[in-house]
Parts: sequence; structure tokens; C-alpha cells
Amino acid sequence: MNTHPEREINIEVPVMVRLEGEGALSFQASNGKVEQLHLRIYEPPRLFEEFLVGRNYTDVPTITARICGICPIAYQMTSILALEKLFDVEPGPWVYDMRRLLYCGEWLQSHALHIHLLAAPDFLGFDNAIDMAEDHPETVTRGMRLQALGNEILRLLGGRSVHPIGLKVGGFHKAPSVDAAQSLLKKCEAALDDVRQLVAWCAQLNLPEDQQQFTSVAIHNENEYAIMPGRLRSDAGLNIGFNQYADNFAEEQVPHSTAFYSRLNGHSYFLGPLARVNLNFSQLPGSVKAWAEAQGLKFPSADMFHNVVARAIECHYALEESIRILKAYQLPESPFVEVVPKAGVGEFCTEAPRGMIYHRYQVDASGSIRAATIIPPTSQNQLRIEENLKSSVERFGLNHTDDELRLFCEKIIRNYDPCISCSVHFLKLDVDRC
Amino acid sequence: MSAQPIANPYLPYEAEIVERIQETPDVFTWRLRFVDEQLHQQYEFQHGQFNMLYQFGVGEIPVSVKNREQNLLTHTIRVVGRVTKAMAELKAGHRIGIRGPYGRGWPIQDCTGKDVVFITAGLGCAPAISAIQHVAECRTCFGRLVIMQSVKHRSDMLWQKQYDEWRQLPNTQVLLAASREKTNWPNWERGRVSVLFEDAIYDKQNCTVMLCGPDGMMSGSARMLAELGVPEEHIYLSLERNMQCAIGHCGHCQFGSAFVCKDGPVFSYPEVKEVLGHRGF
Amino acid sequence: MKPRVAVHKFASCSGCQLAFINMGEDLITLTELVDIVHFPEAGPLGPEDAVDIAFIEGSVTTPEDVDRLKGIREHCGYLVTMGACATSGGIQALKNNADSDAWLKSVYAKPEYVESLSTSAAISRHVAVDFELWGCPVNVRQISWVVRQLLTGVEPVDANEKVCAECKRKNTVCVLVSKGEPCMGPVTRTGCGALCPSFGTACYACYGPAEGINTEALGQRFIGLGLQPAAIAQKFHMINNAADEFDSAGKSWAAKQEVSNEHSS
Amino acid sequence: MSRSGFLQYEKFNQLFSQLQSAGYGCVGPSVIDGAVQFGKISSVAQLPQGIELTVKPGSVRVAKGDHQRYFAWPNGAQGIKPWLYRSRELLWRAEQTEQGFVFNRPEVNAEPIAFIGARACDLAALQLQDLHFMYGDYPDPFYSAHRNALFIVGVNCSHTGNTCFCASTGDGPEIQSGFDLLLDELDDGFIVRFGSEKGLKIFEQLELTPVSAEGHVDAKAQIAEVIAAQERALLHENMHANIFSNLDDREWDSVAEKCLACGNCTMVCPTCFCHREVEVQALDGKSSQHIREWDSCFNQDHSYIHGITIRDETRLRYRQWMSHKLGSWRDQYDRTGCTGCGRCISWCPAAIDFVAEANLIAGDS
Ligand SMILES: Cc1cc2nc3c(=O)[nH]c(=O)nc-3n(C[C@H](O)[C@H](O)[C@H](O)COP(=O)(O)OP(=O)(O)OC[C@H]3O[C@@H](n4cnc5c(N)ncnc54)[C@H](O)[C@@H]3O)c2cc1C
Ligand code: SF4
Ligand code: SF4
Ligand code: SF4
Repeated sequence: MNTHPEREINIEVPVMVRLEGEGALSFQASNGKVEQLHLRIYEPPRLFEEFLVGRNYTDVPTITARICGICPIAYQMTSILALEKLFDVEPGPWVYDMRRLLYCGEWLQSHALHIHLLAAPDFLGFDNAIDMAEDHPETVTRGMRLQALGNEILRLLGGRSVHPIGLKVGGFHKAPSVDAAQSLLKKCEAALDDVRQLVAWCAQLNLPEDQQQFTSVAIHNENEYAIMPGRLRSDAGLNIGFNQYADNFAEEQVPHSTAFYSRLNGHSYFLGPLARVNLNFSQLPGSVKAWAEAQGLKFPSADMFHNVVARAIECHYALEESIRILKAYQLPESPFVEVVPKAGVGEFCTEAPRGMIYHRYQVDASGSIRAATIIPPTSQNQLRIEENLKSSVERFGLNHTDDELRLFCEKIIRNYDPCISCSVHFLKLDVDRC
Repeated sequence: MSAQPIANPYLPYEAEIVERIQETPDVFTWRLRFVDEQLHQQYEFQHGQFNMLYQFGVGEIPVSVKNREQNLLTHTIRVVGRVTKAMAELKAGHRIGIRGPYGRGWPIQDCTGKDVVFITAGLGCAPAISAIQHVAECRTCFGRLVIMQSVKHRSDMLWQKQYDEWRQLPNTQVLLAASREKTNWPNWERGRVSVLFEDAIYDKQNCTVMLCGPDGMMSGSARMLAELGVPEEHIYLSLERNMQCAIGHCGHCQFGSAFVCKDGPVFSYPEVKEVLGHRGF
Repeated sequence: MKPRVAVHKFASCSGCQLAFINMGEDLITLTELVDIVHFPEAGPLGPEDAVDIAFIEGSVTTPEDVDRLKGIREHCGYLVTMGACATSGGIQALKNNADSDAWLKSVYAKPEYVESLSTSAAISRHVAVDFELWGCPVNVRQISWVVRQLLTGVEPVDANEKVCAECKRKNTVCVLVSKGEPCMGPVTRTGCGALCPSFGTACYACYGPAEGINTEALGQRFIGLGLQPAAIAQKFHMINNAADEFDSAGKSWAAKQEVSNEHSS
Repeated sequence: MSRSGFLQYEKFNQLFSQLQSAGYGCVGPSVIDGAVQFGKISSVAQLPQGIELTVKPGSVRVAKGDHQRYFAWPNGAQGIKPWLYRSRELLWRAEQTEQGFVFNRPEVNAEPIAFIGARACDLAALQLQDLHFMYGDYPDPFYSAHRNALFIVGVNCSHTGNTCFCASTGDGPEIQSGFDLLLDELDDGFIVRFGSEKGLKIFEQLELTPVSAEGHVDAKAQIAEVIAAQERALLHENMHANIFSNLDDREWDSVAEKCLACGNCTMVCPTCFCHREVEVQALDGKSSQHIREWDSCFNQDHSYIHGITIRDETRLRYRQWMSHKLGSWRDQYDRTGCTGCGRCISWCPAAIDFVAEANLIAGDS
């Protein structure tokens, strides 16, 4: 087996497994130098921003959900909030809480799925979760249980977990019954043990170490662990309102790729669970913080593989937060407020499971969409992923077999849980067969 | 709260396939025995009645009771769709579900001493076979036996041998027609079943005619027979409609005012004349 | 030997694949009954392996898609399309009736890099499909049903009645009658459990056209509720815009808008 | 006429508490999602007091009225049907064993239910469903169990809807029989009567006062007003013969142009009984459930036999619905299948007027 570091290395992984959506890895090196290392995203373009033009604003959440079946709430919610901002709509505390609850459901299902079914096989040495299930049935079923619970939270308010139908600009179509909320509360309480075990389990996982230099970006909210409203902050001093997004973040096409790369003031940046925990750890409820600290976890962390631990902590948080909201559940006077459209521009950001997402809509006086911009987290993370790949591979050393190198790269990519389905912006690349 | 076991008329009984006979590439016959021996002994039917047969995990369909031979219940089934395809895969020893018999059969009892005429068309004449067999077995109980059958192609004819045997019986006439056949064959006419009417010899005033086949053929034949002088109330026909429950509850088999499952499947012509052959019924 | 199953993805949001992953305990039962040989999102990779059943998510939008799809068809016994994208072209088929070159330009600075067919097509436009599962997304019940029926050895069947029937069975109040909401239930295929009306809102036809529908009559009813023809056209040109009945209904209502615009101008 | 008594509004909740202590779960009307719907309720507080229900073809609206009555509205979104003939019922289950599969029948758990607020049209329909499901050669065990556990509190209608036509079918608005208790609502309470042994037992527990003479007069008068106010009438003389001699009428085509073939009319009709049986096999293949669910003659599979759909056009399906309801029902059950409740008109999303269509096609001109 050739492990000479100066050999010609040419690794092409046409379909990366255990990713949400389909992406490819392309890695070339020669003379001991990495020449190219890309996460190729070849989901064909689906032109969602154009579909929205000419549609009534009421259709927007229905259409944007279809951008991504893995985290439809992120798309629905961000579009709804952007439009409400524009229309000066304030749906009040009941709707606010229910939206947080719904978002917690999405975090829980998405994180639980990623940790157990997509990432864990990497750390335990299996090809996939189906194979892993034989040796670690408990781990796999715990993942399924938590994911199912997340889905159930989504169903309470959304009707179904994929492309929920319960949300609208102004609030919700229907308030769940007190009975339904109570029975979900019981299930959430029963799952507390699972999430705590999950954090402990992640903390003791034999994770590779991967110290990186990066800028974490996340929403920050003075009053709570941020999911929706707040300001965009970074650990490098960024502190702006959502309406300043375009002044600081730019998308560009780079020479070696036709995919969009987002930069924050010219540099790469990092979004997602670890970025959030790094920036907002102190705002987690005491029980969540204490449990994490009891496992010996410390934040902020510059170790990229702590992303999986951060995900587990967010599962714990999502569940505690759901319990808090469900315990206080009461039927509202009305689950929504009336909306009167007006012309203008509305922008908003929220924290999708994979990181911050940005939506901007221009609407005319009749409520018809004139223009839309949607920037999903994965396209914002792409540059960071590739930088991470390069530096880590150099540190790992090219004196490994192709297979080892490939697996190493895949692990690093998967650790970001990139979601390629949100293909609004992604382009097909011509495969470089050098 | 009262939890009481009440008789459940929807519930089938387990039965075992004792023997399976492949009649043609898409027709097979089952010989069956109820798992419950007492039930097996008690089971009685009239010619023209049907059972609901159940295929595990797939569904239930109505099928005419063909016979009881060597104390086994026989059904002959043509493979047309989901349930029948799945049934075709079963082998001797496998189980199915049966409930029945249901409906009103042919008026065989009333035919004693009279001429009996069977007119069937197409492949689906299963409901008539058992009645023909019955009349054929007791040639002296009835008057003349006339069997007229039409198919598209001569080769579609199931049980050609059986018809040849019937042809040998005393006081019996077997007339066959093939509507799409290009050449002449001995014993075969070319055309629809009505081309046979002229050659059939029977007492039009003292006969019972039993029809089985597509609706159009039955309504046309019944009209012609009436014109030829057969009293309408002596003409009977067997209908086929979608059936889910077979006990007059589900409403699918309605044919004008009739429920085919319980008022039929065998009707006298006057009972259904109003809508027979009318599109949409 | 256990039957072999593959799950393939074309242009889509990945939401229908989740119908497998969201099976919960049944997923374990499923892996006992069949070998999942290709399902990249979950791990197994074997795009060219011969399989008994191939599930396809997503629509055909690039020239490579067409070749890949033909390969899948050659290597599978029974091909099931899963969801609106695969079955009718999905929401992205909205580009079929538009100037998609201009659209590409408006989204991408360098559209010449984008290799894409100008249409989004249902799988059945390119290869023979054995069974279609409608819905955006399909649900766990539908997937389990197909797998089970195929394992039992029978063709699956799918109810093709309208959403209304299930709406009534669930004792849901009709939103069209009680609120004047323009509900698409009367032309939409059942399968979702009449979800939207049970949340008090109008069905938006994500399960595609039902059997024997009357799109003209429903549109006329919407006119009576105060909708403009263009808004009615958009109701048909939504998730399943490229399904034949919805495609032509949408076009016919769009044309009516033009006529009414001419009259008013 | 049986004994009667007056139950004041303040004592109305006694009806609930007495029924509950007799072991009945109460089912009654409430305003849910913008319509009057029957559901499990526990007290008078949940009743639709003081509302106004405006019903038109294809339109139902609930608003606040200027009165305090509980039953001042024509009828609910569904009759008694869904409580006895359930929209979905497990008929049996087959389970694999070593020897082959065996059948298991489900237990029928019939919870005693008191249905509060049944109208004349509902009770007439109940009689028809009883005939269909209980009094044939094969009594339906599920329907029968629920039916036998049913207690009926009827209410004579004091308000008519624009779609009601029970006076013309002879089924209402006054209830003649079939109730356990019967209420006439007046401005401050109810005239209560009993119609059965079961009813008498509850009747005797209520704190009733004698009914005033005016009370009886008012009750009669409001029924007469309802009859006078009904805007629709089914011309049902010769309906049967006329429909069957007009099977090729052009009007079937005109109505089919409007009809969505959605089946809402059949689903809300209190007498429609069509259902299909479906098989739901467990994923592991070890068991299978045999379930019946409401079906409609507007569905394609209703008239399917291998390879053909007998009623492949909406025109034929609409004709089946009307010719059965108003025509062949006569032969099957000695009367039409229509009790004048008007639900098929109110709840038709296409706003098709069943009575107008029937009169057009088959009314004697
Ligand atoms: C009274 C009666 C007696 C019959 N006797 C025989 C017989 O002896 N031998 C025989 O081979 N066939 C007989 N049939 C026809 C047989 O019932 C159908 O061929 C069978 O139901 C087709 O089922 P499938 O699932 O294979 O077909 P599909 O076309 O897949 O049909 C799907 C479903 O539709 C219904 N259906 C379809 N066709 C019919 C039909 N013709 N009648 C009633 N329901 C139908 C059933 O519920 C069936 O499961 C008889 C039918 C009736 C009504
Ligand atoms: S709400 Fe919609 S789906 Fe339900 S019955 Fe009314 S029209 Fe049909
Ligand atoms: S009601 Fe309509 S839009 Fe809603 S989930 Fe069902 S099919 Fe989709
Ligand atoms: S009459 Fe009305 S309710 Fe009935 S099927 Fe036609 S459109 Fe639907």
C-alpha cells in the first residue's frame, strides 16, 4: 500500500454518504503538497428565489419549505419573520413561544439524526448506522427515539415533520389542544434521561482532535439562548442587526468553483452548533450548563470535533426549553394575528440546526413578492470546510493511504453536518479528472 | 362499558387448499376444506351462489361455488388482478379464508321436467358451470338440456373436453360460437352467441333459460329470447358487481334497486329489465 | 435471499427519503426484511448494484441525470417514484413554463457554468415507472405499504379519491364551506390524512391530482369566493404544477386572466 | 301524548348530571372551527348557546345571535351516523401462526352514549340506518352494539335553515318517535317528554315544573313557523318513476359540469351507508387488519370490476347518488333515503342544490 507522502494523490469520492443531500469530495496532491481539496456540491439548481417572484406572500412559507426537507422549519420561519418584520406584524408571546417550541423540535430531530445515524459510525468505526445497530443497538435506538420526539414536537404545531402545514405569516393556523400539549409534555419529560445520557456519551467519545482557527458567527439575544430574533455576533467583534447583513457578508464565485462562497468582510467564518455554544454558552439554562460542565466540557472551544458535543448540548437545551414552554401551555385567544401587507423590504436571520440562515424579501403593496434572497448555512460554511480540510490534512500527513485520507476528509466534512439539499445556491461542478 | 362477543358476519373461516389444479395458463381450481371439521360438514350451497374468499394481507373477493366433489369445496378462479394473482401463487396446504355461501342461486328446483337452456359468453361463466353439471348429471329429471356458449377464439374455451362429454348425453344439445375465429371448425359457428339461437331446439313455452356473461350479451339475448316467445319470467341471469361485504351492507353491488349480493347474483329478467344494459348501472 | 432495495436521489429537498428514516422501530424491521444496498444519506452505497426495488426521489434536471436514471432502470426490477418531484416534476418544474435562462442569469453571475436541462421532469418522462407515490412529502405509511405489498407479492394499489373523503371521515369542518377558503381538497388526491383542513386551512394540493377531477368547476367556485383567475392559476401551478391536469388547468386559468385584463383595459 | 314537564334553564345541567350518573357519556353540539359539531361534552357550558347559524348552499356561518337559546339553529354538520356507523371500523384481524393464519375478531366496545340534540331529520335517518344495518339477515355487530348503547335526547326544531326541507319529506320538524327524551326549547327552558322506559328514568330525576298552557301553545307555534319558513320542498310524488324514466335527461350533464365528484354529499348524508373494506397488513407481514371505511358512489373504485369502471363519469355517479337516494331506496326500504336535512346542499363545496336538481329532473311539471 502506497503511503509515500510525495506520491500523486487523486481522490475522487463521487457520492459522499451520510450527508444530507448529495455532495462529492475531490482531493489532489502531488510532491507532498495539497493542490486541490474541495467539497463539491452538485445538487442541481432549483431556482427557488425565482419561483417566489409574483407569488402572494401567503405562499412563501409553503414554497420555501421545499428548499430543504431536513430543516423546513428554518426556511418557513425565517421567511415568515422577514415578512412580518416588513409588515410590522407583532403576533405576541403565545406565537413567539410556539415558534421556539417548533424550532426546538427541529433542532432535536436534526441533531439526533446527525449524531446517531450520520456521525456516530465515524467515531465507532462502522460504515453506517444499519451495521452499527448490531453492535450498538442502544445508541441507534436512542437516536431514533430522540429524533422521533423531535418529529412529534414538529407535528403538534406543524401537522407533519417534513414540510409542516401549520405555520403562516401572522402565527399558526390552529392552536393545539391542551390535552395534546400535556401528552407531549409527558413524553418530553420522559426523554430527559436520554438527552443527558447523550451529552455524557458524546463527551466520552474518542473524538479526533482538530484545533482550528476560525471565526464563530451566531445570533445573540440578550434574553435567551438565541434561535430567532437578536443580533449577529462573532467572536471577532461583529455585532450587527439583521438589516446590516448585506453590508458585512458577501457571496462570491471563486475561480476554482462555481459554487457560491460566503465571506464575512472578506474572510471565511463558521456557523452551527459549536459557533452558537461558543458565543452563547453562558445563556444556557443552569441545568444544561451544569450537566455539560460535569462532563468536563468547556466552551468556547477551537476543536472542530466539539461540534458533535455542541449538538448534543443543544439537544439537551431543546428538550428543556420544550418542557418549559409546554408546562406553561394555555390556549390562546387566537393563534394568529391579521396581516395587512405593504410594500417594502424585509430581512431576517434565524438559527437553523446547521447555523444561521438569512432571508430577504422585496414585496409590493398587494403583498406580491418582487425579489427574494435566501442564504442557507451550508453555503456560508463551505469556505470554512475547505480551509479546515486543507489544514487538517496537512497536519494529519499525506503519509497515509488513500483510503485513510479519504475517510479522514469525509469525517471532517460530516462533522459540519452540511446539508446540501438546500440547493438554492448550489451549482453542479465539472468533475476535475486530473 | 360492555365488551361482548357478538356474531360477526364479516368474519371469514380458515380453510385449507387440499388440491390445486391448473386448468389453463390463467385459470386454476382449488379443492378446499374448512379447518373446522364440523363447519366443513355443515356447509351447504345452491348452484349459482358464491363465497367470499380471503387472501392473507391482500383482500377478499366474491367467487362462485363451483361444486362439492369428494366432499371438498371447489372454486375455479381466473387470474385478473391483485387478489387473484396472489391467490394463484398459493399451493396445496396453504390457507385462505372463506365466508358464505351468499346470495340467491339458479332456480334449479323449479326446472324439474322442463327444458333447461344455458347461454353463456366469455370466459367468466363460472357461475353457470355448477348448474350445468347438476342438470347434466340427472338427465332424466329435466327436459332437454341446451348449452350455448360463445367465446372470442376457440382456444379460449375452457374445459373443451367437458363440453364434448355433455354433447354425448341424451336429449342434450351443445352449441358453440367463436366471434373472432377466421376459419370454420367442426361443431363451431362463427359469430356471437345469438347466431346459435336458431339451431337451439327446446320448448319455448316450457323452459328455463339461464344467462351468464357480459351485461350487454345478457340484455341482448334476453330481449331476443322474449321476442322468440320465451316468457320473460322464465329467463334468468347472473350478474357481477363490485362486492365488499356480500351481505347487503356496503352498497357497492347495487344495480338499480337490487343488491346483487343478496337479491342476486341470479335474477329473473323482469326484476332487472329496467336498468339491464343501461350505461352506468 | 432478502429482496434488495435502493433509494436514489435526483433534484429534490431530501424530504421524501426521510419517510424511511422517520420510520422509527419499523426501520429496524425493514432492515430485517430487505437489504438496503444503496441509500447514500443513510450510509449504504451501491449505485449500480442490481436491486429488486428502487425508490426514486427527485426530478430529472440535468443531462447526467438522464443517463444515471437509465442505469437505475436497467438494474432494478420494480421502480417506485417517491413524491411530487419524482412523480410530477415537483415544484422546480415551475421553471418549465418560464424563461429559465433568464432565471439562471438572475440567480447566478456566471450561468454558463450551470449545466442544467431547461426543464424539471418527472421520472416517467424518461423511463418506465412501475408505481407512483404522490405527496410532498410522501409519508411513512405510504412507504411501508408499498414495501409490504411488494414483499407479499402483489402490486401495490393507491387510493385515488379526493382529500374531501378523508376530511369527512375525520369529522373535520370543511374550510371551503365554513370559511370560504379556496381549498384544493376536491381536486387533490388523498393520502395526507386531510392535514391542512384539520388545521383549519385550505389544502394546497401537495398530493397531486385525484381521479375524476373537475378543475374548471372548482376554479369557478373560487371565482365565486372572490379570487382572480391568476390566483386560481397559481393554485394549480404549485407543488404539482407539471401534473397533466394541473398543468392544463393552470394554463387555462392564466389565459382567463389575460382575457379579463384585456376587457378591463 | 306522554307526560311532560318544564325544565328551567337554571336546571338544564341536571340533564347532563343525571345522564352521567346513569352511566352515559354525553355527546352534544358545540361550536368547533366555525360550525356546529357534535362531540363529547360534559356540561351545558359547552353547548352553542346564543348563536346564529346561517346556512346556504355551499356555505355555513356561525355568528353571535341576540338570544340565549341553546338549540336555535337548524342542524349540525353531521347527524347521529358517525357515532354508530363509524367512519372507520376494524372488522377483524388475521394473524400468522405455525399452522397458517387464523382470524381474530375484535371486541366491540360500545360505550353508552347519550346523544343530546337529535333532530327530526336525524331520527328519521336513524330509523333507516337501523333497517339497513340491524334488521336484515346479517345484523351488523358494530352498529348494533353502539345503537343498543344509545340514549337519545331529541329536540324539536325552532329554527330552520335555508337548506332544510324536512316538512316536504314528512320527516320534520316535529319529532314523532324514536327518542328517549324530547325537548321543546322555549325562551327560559325546555318542555321535556319521555318516549321510553330509559327516558322515563331520567325524566323522573329532573326537577320539573308543570308546563304552562302558553308553553304548549308556543311550542306548537314555533314548529308551525319552521314549516312555514322552509324555502325548499322536494316534489317527491312519482320521484321514483320519474327519475328512472329520465335516465338520459340533459340535466345530468349540466349538474356534472358543476359537480366535483368529491363525495361530501354522501359523507354528510345521515342515511348513506356505502363503505369499502381495506386490508392493512403489518410491515413484518405477520398480521393483517381488515378495516371498513366510508366510501362514496362518487368514487371511481365504487363501481369498479376488473378492468372497467361502470360509472366512469361524474354524470353517472351523480345519477347513481340521486336515483338511489330518491328512487331505488323506495324499493329497498319502502321510502326515499332522504329525510330533508339539507346537509348535502349546505356542505357541497360546489354549492349544488340537490332539491332543485331533483325537482328539475324528476319533479312533475
Ligand atoms: C357473484 C360473483 C361470482 C364470481 N365468481 C367468480 C368465479 O367463480 N371465478 C372467478 O374467477 N371470478 C369470479 N368472480 C369475479 C371475481 O370476483 C373477480 O375476478 C375478482 O374480484 C377480481 O379480483 P382481483 O383483485 O384479482 O382484481 P382487480 O382488478 O385487481 O380488482 C380489485 C378489487 O376490485 C373488486 N373487483 C374487481 N373485479 C370484480 C368483480 N368482477 N366482481 C366483484 N368485485 C370485483 C374486488 O374487490 C377486487 O379485489 C365473481 C364475481 C361475482 C360478483
Ligand atoms: S375542507 Fe377542503 S378537503 Fe375538506 S371537505 Fe372541504 S373542500 Fe374538501
Ligand atoms: S391537505 Fe393538501 S396540501 Fe395539505 S398536506 Fe394534504 S394534500 Fe398536502
Ligand atoms: S354534489 Fe356536491 S358534494 Fe356531492 S359530489 Fe358533487 S360536488 Fe361533491
